[in-house]
Amino acid sequence: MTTPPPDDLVRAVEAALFAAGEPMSAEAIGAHLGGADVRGALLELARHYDGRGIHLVERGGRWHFQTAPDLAHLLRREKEDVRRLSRAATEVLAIVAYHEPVSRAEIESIRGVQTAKGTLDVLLEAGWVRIAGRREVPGRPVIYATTADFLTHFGLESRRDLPGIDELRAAGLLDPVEDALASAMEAGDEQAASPDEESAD
Amino acid sequence: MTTPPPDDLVRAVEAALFAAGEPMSAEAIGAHLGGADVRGALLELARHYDGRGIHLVERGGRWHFQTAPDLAHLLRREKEDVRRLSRAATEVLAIVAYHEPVSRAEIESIRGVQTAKGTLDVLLEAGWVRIAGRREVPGRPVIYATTADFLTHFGLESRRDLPGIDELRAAGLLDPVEDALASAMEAGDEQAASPDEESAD
Amino acid sequence: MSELIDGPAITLDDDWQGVGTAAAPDDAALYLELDGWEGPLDLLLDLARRQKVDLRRISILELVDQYLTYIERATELRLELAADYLVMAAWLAYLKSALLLPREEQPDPSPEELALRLHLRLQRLAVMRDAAARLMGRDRLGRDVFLRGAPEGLRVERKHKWQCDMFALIQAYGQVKARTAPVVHMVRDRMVMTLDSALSRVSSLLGVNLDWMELRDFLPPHADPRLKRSALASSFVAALELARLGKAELRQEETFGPLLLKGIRA
Repeated sequence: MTTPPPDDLVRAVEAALFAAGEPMSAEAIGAHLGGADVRGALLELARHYDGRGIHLVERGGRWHFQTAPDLAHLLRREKEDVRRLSRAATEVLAIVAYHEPVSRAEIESIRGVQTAKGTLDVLLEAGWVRIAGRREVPGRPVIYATTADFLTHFGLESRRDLPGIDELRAAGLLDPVEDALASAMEAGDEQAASPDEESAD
Repeated sequence: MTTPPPDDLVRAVEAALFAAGEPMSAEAIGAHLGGADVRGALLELARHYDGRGIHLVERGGRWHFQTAPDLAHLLRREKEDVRRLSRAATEVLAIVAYHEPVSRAEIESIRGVQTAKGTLDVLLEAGWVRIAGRREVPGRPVIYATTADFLTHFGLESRRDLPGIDELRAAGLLDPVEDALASAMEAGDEQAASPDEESAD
Repeated sequence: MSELIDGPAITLDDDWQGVGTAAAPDDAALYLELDGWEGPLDLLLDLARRQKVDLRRISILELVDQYLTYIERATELRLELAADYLVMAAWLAYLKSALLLPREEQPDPSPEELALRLHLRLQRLAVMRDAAARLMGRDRLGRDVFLRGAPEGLRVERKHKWQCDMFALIQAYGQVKARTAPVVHMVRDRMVMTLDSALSRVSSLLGVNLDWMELRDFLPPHADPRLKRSALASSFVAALELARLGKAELRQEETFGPLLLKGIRA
């Protein structure tokens, strides 16, 4: 499986293009290598690299090495770890969804609790909340709204599909007794707003 | 002159190392490629590139592509981005490399002079020397050792490749003077009792 | 002086710097040379190498002489010498005199041991200096060999995939609303059994039963617990009312025991 060793000009062109900080024209490579004609070497190299993990390509008269396009998915890999949204973040998300566009101060006034910066960051990172501009009031606070991804994730056609207050009440979701219990149980959940927080799943 | 096309793992490793901004261990490459064992692929690639203008080399357990050393004269740039070291720094670096882990006092006893503060700092900043802990003797002095970047920069596969290290060790020239003195005194009163390495120029 | 300082003071590698040996006037030259050495050991090593013999076979006595001459000349020229050069000179003078003493008068540690120690130190410095030169002469990255000029970079984009479902979302909202809703006391519409309906229910059940029955048996069997509590209270009051009207008898064996009742046929 060994190829006959390339001649010195081919090797020099190969190394020069490898080390170059940007694509180079045949003339520039030749000049760099003491005025050699490198066209033949370039074609031989391109042939050699055809089918390998690296390709030698010409773009607009300039040559450069690049990784094979079919391997792109391997080189930029996304690693996902699934985490459950903390209770605080869930509340903030719900408030944004029901009240958008809404500022952080408004979220806090609706929640009745201070909202950690990290909580909104998590939602922005999750791609469910976006910055929707600034409110034209003193201080010009940033206002937040939900995204199309939010609708997709929660299987909603539009925000109008969110159950109304009456429906929530009918479902017992506004029952203050359960709420008091739940919030007592989950006191301290506020810290869970930071994205590093491990939440069980 | 065509080589049979490399298999997909070989291509992926080739592309990954080519795209990587820094040397990578086999484990890191494997992890990046979804947990594959890439050792075989690395060896095959190293073989493939042997004799070409680019080489695949292992330095301190990490792999990277670099231009072939014999092409240095063609590629040397007007502006070298290699750090110029003072003579003191050069010596300190050699002492750390051949004696590691080594304390500052030990370095100074070999050199016979105090080491200016900046000398070790330059090496630490270059990323060639690292603090390797403390020696468990009175005063608990900080001890220094070289890094993987040091091996990468100087083209050493491992510390065993340090020029002449085996001979120096065998000749006892890496032992402290006290040890050498004791064994020389034991061996007899002759001044040239120790099996010396050629060292004069 | 010339035989001492001419020629390269130190075999300099390209990467070494720090010795100012440019065309300087004679007097200053020596000073600059001294400045270029990194201490007495460095100077000694350089002198030793000028003996042009293997470092193993250098003559310590000769070396001592050379060093002392050197320092003497510097002193004559009234050049400032760093203290450690003078300390070394004093030590070497002592070593020389000890080496010249007859064997039986030698102090302890023996001058041979001291000379050997100096010798070993010079050797060690010499090999490290050579090692440094060889290291610097290797194919160095960025000077002789080059990494890829423009790597695309390998990136692992760590992404958290957040999970939340619709129920959790609306439940959270409900709880926020409930928690922060203004507190209004509202009597809730509750499932109750009124006294009237308890009366008719108990009397009709008494009508079809001839035996003693426990009050709890009069309660609707599948009712909601809250309705049951209401029914129990209403039925108890109804039973008292029926007893008052002489339509029923009540019996209780012990305090908090089951309350039994039986209809009285008119």
